[in-house]
Amino acid sequence: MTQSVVVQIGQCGNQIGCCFWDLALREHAAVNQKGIYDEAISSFFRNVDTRVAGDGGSISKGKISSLKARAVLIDMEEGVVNEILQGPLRDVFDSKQLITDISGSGNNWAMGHKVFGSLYQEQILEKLRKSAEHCDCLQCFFIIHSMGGGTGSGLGTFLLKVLEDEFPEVYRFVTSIYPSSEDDVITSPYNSILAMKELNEHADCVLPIDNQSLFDIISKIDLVVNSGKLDTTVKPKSLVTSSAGALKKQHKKPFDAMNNIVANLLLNLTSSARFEGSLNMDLNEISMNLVPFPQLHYLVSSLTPLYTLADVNIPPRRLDQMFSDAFSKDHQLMRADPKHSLYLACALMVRGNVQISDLRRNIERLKPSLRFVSWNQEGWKTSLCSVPPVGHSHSLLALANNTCVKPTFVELRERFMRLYKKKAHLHHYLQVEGMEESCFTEAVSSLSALIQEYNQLDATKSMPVADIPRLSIAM
Amino acid sequence: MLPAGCSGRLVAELRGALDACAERQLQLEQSLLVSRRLLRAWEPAGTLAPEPPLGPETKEEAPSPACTPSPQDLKELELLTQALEKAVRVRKVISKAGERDKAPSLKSGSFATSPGMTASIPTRAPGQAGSHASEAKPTRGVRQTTVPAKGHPEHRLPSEGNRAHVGVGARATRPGPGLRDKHVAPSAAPQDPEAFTLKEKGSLLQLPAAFRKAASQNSRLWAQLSSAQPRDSTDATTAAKTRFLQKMQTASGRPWPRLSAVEVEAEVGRLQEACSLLRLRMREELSVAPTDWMQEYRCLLTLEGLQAVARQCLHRLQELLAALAEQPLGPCPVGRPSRAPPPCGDGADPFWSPQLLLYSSTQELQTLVTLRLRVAMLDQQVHLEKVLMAELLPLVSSQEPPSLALCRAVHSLLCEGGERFLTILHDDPADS
Amino acid sequence: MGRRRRLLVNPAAEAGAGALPKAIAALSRSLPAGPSPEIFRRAKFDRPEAAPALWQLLFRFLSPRSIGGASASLGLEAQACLVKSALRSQGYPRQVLAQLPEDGSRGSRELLLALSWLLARGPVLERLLAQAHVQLGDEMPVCECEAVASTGPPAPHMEAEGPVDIRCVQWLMGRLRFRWRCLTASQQEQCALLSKIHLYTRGCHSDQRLGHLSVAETEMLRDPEGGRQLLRRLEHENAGLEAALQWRRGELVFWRWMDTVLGACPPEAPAAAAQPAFLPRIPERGPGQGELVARELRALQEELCEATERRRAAWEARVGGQGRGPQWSSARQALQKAVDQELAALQWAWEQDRGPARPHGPHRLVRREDEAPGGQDLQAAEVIRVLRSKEACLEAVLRQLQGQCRQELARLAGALPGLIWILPPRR
Amino acid sequence: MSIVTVQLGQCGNQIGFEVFDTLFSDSHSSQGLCSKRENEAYQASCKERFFSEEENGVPIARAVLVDMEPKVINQTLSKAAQSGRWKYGQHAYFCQKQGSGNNWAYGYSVHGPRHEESIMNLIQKEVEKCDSLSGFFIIMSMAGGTGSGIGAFVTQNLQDHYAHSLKMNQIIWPYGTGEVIVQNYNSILTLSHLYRSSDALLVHENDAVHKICAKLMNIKQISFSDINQVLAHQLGSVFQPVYSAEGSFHYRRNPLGDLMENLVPHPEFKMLGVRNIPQMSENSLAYSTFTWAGLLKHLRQMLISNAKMEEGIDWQVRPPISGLPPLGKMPLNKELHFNTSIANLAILRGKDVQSADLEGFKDPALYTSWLEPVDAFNVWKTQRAFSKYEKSASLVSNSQFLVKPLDMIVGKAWNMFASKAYLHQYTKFGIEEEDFLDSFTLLEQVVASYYNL
Repeated sequence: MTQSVVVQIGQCGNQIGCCFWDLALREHAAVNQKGIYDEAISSFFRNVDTRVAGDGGSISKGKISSLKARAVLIDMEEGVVNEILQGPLRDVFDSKQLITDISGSGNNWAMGHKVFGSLYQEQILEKLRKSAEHCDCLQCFFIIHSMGGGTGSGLGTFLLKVLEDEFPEVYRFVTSIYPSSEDDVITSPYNSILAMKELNEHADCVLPIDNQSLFDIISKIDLVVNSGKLDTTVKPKSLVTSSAGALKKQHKKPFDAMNNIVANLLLNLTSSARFEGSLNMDLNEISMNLVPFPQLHYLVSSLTPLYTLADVNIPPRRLDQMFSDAFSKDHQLMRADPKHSLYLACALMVRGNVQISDLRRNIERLKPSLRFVSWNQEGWKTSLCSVPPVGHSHSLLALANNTCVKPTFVELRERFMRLYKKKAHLHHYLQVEGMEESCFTEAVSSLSALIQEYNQLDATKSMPVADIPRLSIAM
Repeated sequence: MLPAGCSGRLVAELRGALDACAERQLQLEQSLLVSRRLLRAWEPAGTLAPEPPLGPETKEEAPSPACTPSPQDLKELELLTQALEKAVRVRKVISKAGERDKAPSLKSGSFATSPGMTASIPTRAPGQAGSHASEAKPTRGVRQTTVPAKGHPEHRLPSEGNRAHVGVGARATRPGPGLRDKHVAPSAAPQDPEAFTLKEKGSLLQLPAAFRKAASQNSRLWAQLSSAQPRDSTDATTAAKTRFLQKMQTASGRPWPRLSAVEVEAEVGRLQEACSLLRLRMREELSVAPTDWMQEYRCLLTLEGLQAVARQCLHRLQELLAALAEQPLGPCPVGRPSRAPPPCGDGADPFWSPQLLLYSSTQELQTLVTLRLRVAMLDQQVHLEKVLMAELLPLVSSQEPPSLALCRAVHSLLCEGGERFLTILHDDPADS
Repeated sequence: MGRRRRLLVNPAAEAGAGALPKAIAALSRSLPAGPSPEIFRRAKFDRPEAAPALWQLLFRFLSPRSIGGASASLGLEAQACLVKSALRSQGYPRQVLAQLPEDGSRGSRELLLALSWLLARGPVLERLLAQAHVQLGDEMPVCECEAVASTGPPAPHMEAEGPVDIRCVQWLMGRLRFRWRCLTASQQEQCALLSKIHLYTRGCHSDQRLGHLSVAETEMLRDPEGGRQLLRRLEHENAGLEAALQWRRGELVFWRWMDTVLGACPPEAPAAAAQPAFLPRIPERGPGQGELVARELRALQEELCEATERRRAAWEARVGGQGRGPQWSSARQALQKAVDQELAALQWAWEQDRGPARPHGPHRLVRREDEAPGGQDLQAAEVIRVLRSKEACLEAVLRQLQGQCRQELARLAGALPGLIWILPPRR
Repeated sequence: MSIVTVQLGQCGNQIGFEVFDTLFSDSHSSQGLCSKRENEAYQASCKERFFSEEENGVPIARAVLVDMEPKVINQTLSKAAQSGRWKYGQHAYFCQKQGSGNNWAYGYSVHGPRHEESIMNLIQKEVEKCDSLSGFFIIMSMAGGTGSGIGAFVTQNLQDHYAHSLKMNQIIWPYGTGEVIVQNYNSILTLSHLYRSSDALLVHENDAVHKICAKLMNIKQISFSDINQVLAHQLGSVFQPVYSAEGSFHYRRNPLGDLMENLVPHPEFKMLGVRNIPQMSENSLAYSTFTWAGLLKHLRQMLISNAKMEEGIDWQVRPPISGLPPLGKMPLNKELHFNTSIANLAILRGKDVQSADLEGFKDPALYTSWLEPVDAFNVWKTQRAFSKYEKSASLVSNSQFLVKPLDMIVGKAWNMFASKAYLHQYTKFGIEEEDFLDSFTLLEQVVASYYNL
């Protein structure tokens, strides 16, 4: 079995990460009730004998002693990380996994990327190497960060390059939180566009998520739950967004619920690699199947159901609803409408008591309403994992490589151009050593090239699907 | 479709080759059957499948094969020896009993003349430790009979895999029809009980005296027949034969042929081998770069020599072909073409000779046999290649334009041994 | 046994009256299922009733594996046809034979002559006996000449088929490949089993040289009925062998008799006058084969010529400036001698294979793990070595032929515009 | 003679297990409807072929398990061990930590060569356990990365190391849609490579088997395990012992060799399919009776109308009137949907099997013009019943049945190839455009050859 290391950077990254570790522990605790350290757990956790000092205490078999997250926590402020270390998850991390500073990046990509990048490069590398040493087959780095800020965006994308150089064979899956248009960080368009260039070049897969969509989803759930309509059927604590005992605090801390959704996304993404199933899907299969061209590696995700009915023996009708939801605009973790855009490829990762025939039936049902690129008319990748998420009988994660990501990028570019035309705040960036105007122009043309690629694909949408002439056998 | 003549020839050639192969396979299967049957009963843990029943049903179970494929050489031998020893004891018991009582089961006398039958069964009595291998286990599912024997507190003697109970000692049996094969006609082999003595030490098993006698006589006669041959060559008989042959030739009114077709063939075959040997030698010579002038000169001499030899060969061949051309050719009779043997020991020692071929391991034997088959196969392949070339190449080149399907098939058959095939594409896919 | 021995002729009586009948009787007895002596007598007078038996006998002499079941089923006509063809290709001089009707309705004297001709030419009798030899040991031929030669007579189902598609030829070729592979697998198994039997019966044979039992011997112990049959067959063979020896001693008188038979024949008409309706064909390795070999040889000669020229030029260039003293001349002679010897050895390699130097024919397999230097016994390793070189030779020949075909077809492909030939990838 | 099975990848290992389980249960079932003695001979023959020495009385499958990630192998090994009836060899498996990620190139050019020695050693050990080796089954899917890529690599190695032994690849043909996106690429690479190194490709179509589960077995929620069981049943129905000849009481020793000699001698036609009848759920079976005439009539129509199961057969399809000369390149609109055979092998098992009349399969109109039925059709029989069916028949065919699916796969892959999509994933591991082109060329030829029968 392979292992993955989570690198959480910046405030946003660490908050989501924290949620993720909480849920991951719960999930494994639910599946693995004997408390034996098994391969499934090993993919995200080390088992450490705490009585042994230093790092020598890894235990590969037997009872769970003390689990340590395979994670590296990076922030250039101390606040969030300190909170984590004082919270319930403090035992899962140790100080050797942390890198913090006190000054912060000041919402400046250049600070994070250029200044802290070179300052902390060695230290980051050392922690990464250490975490890699604890794995016997490191398969993937999950990088969690935001695009709008300074640390997550700047240092996070700096890290990508470091990883690529140091661990060329290990996948880099990036969960990027895109700023909403009403973002309070004024430089977020700059930061995002500068970061996009790095994502284009150094990531294997990017799961773009925007805060606005998460917020909308939460609001909708609240509406449903609080309307009382589902009171009799909704199982308590069955919401994907619920973390134990946090239910009542939802209104006060909407970010918690939002982070929870992202954390669930990561869990479901890796479930088929961790647990048994009749149709496994390893992490390396994701990029293999969903990334037809190196640059087009942005995958729009949707997660259903977000709550579950009290009755576990759902009728097929409900099961089918789960599939339908996954393609609806409302369930995307990004403001996008895949149904009315062009699919390059699509993955359906199913968990729980669902059989191949259910999967096939739904694909057949949904196919007519979806548009696939001419050369990939049957671009479906599926997996069946027999272990459902905690509290659910089944779930579905859909990953779409779809041109529907384009509007977000276009909008981002517009916001960037509005600022850039006025050269607003530019000096904050240019005063950083190594930062030049060309960085901005290159970044924006990189994004434009990406948008252009999506445009070209979209253009084929209206063209009739014609087979390319095949090799002609003369007998 | 191929032309009729070509079809007929090729199909006949191939069917001939197939039949020859099938015949070999059949012979092999028969001998395999014998070997498997022999081994089945005494192999401690044969993985061999028992043959389905041929005889009548009995309550007995067929020996269910247990498995230990690795023959623990010495142990096996020891087991066999023990089985043989036992067989002798059993025989004695039976023959004594047979004198007293003409009960059918005992009268059968089967053991008296065929200890090997029981000998071939390993007896691994659970109670018997020591000499037996530790991994020894009782052959499951085998009906076993108990033989009281001196020296051995209790031996369990499994009856032969297939057929009836053979009751010995305390346990009497019904005579099954299967016993029939265990009878030995008294007339065929003199019933000399001592013929089967098993030396206490050295475990020498003797074949029946009649057989040994016949066998030794056989080899003596063959030796005589072989040795008589050369001595004859000077005497009057040979002269008479020669005279007869000459007379016949003269009486036929035809000139004495220089060589018969068969001889020409053999000679041509030899020249062909010469050609390949020369070629090998040439390649060898050209593959090494000479390091000093001596070597260089030697190489030059060798090449010149080879050239001279090749010239001689070619000359000889042309003579042969000329000789052959004088003989009229007739139409080919219907039927499969016959093939002359390759020039191996052509008429060298036509008789059976009792020479030995020593091998040291199963693997060596397998290598040898595989190689032998491979050579035969290659020889056939070369032959077929030539026939196919002769029939198909003219066909392909005479067509205008040639059928591409035919070209492809011919290419596959002639250039790829029929195993792979080529593809012919139109240059521009848009054309079609 | 004793009964048989009494039948042995007393050499002293050989010249006496009744010698001829005795000799013929011996001949008849030595032939497995041979015709009665009476047939010979009738053949002398060209009696038609003797013809069928003689056709059959000749057929057995001339077909390589006549003992097998397949040929027995052949009709007399087919047999006769094959006999004619085989005799012709062996250079049988009398053309009358070729004109004989194949229904066996007459010509017994001609057939007697043909039979005698075969007997006079070589040890056919002995070869026939050897073919029918009862195998006691686990015999294995160490070469493949017999197996290859024994393609056998035409099978009955061989009536002319209509034209076939070349794919059918490919199909049959493929089947052949599979059969060889199955054969190889079965042979491997057979080796494993034989080896086991040999191992398990080690020390059980009275003949120290052998040490272990063979399958036939083991079976005799296990299966008395089979053993009895084996013994009977062995005794039968011995009788045949004795008769053959007896024939050897008395055959002179037969040849004298045959002279008179030949004398009684009318001389043959001149060949041209009586051109037969058709002559049996010359077997395949005839002209076609000869041409092929000639072509191979010519190609070889060209290659050699070219190579020699190149080497000579190199040599001239190297020694051009150097003087050549007497020392050189002696070295040169020595070299020449060495090369001549080497080439003579090479030549001998293909010329001598008439002789017994190359392992040939069936041998009794004996498993012996201790590598005792075994006198005249053949070692498997030695046979393997010979076979390997044979294999290499044949592979080279095959490759060369295939290369020739490739060139031929490539030429053809070059002449077809607008097409691309994509060859299977070489592995 | 024995057959060594190599199970590769998730699919290969899951199916391999079901195959051995089916073989074992059938040979040990009491439902054989034959004498005890005969049953024992049947059992022994099956065992010689597929199982090796017993360890504490538990037979061991002659199999090597290969996967690049451990989950499935662990599951398969323990399932077999838990059955308590048979098991896998203790060390007869090879796995790594990380799969091939659906990338044929990764399996073929990275995993394959890297683990060549270990895998070949395991196979060698298994081969050494056989007194006599007939050949190999290589069970693999062609859509994924490990089964397909390493499968092709291993087959090639087997061809190099065991040239005389026979190699039959059990190919799992993916659903037309929805398993792996790059399945068409992986498939053409697999098929073209196997065409060079394997002797026969026995193809099992997921779509067809899925339908059997739904229609004949009446399974509502079909799982992979259901599918694999049907597939194992089909394989068992072919390779369980049969008599060597009409009237013989010996079991055929080398069915693999006999099958291949009869069905796949031509280098361009190596793809085989199995059809069998009857197939139904246990419940329905109790209410059904069969006659040989009925079964064979259905089976024949399944063959000529290219139906994969006995339900929904198109009875309108008739063989073309013989005697019409074939007109070169015309086959697409040939008789309506008539499935031309090259060669067929029928395997009949069960009661009164001697009485079965197979004349219907000897009609020359069923076959390509260039082979006579005498060369093209063969029958194997045994009166021992298979599985729970009193009478059952299977048909292994080399026919046009796969032309359409193959043509589809090649066409889809070609479309993708023309847009160069996903190619970077392959070139990364040394499979270049040139290799793709070679594969396309070969398979286009195969398609054309089958079309032009």
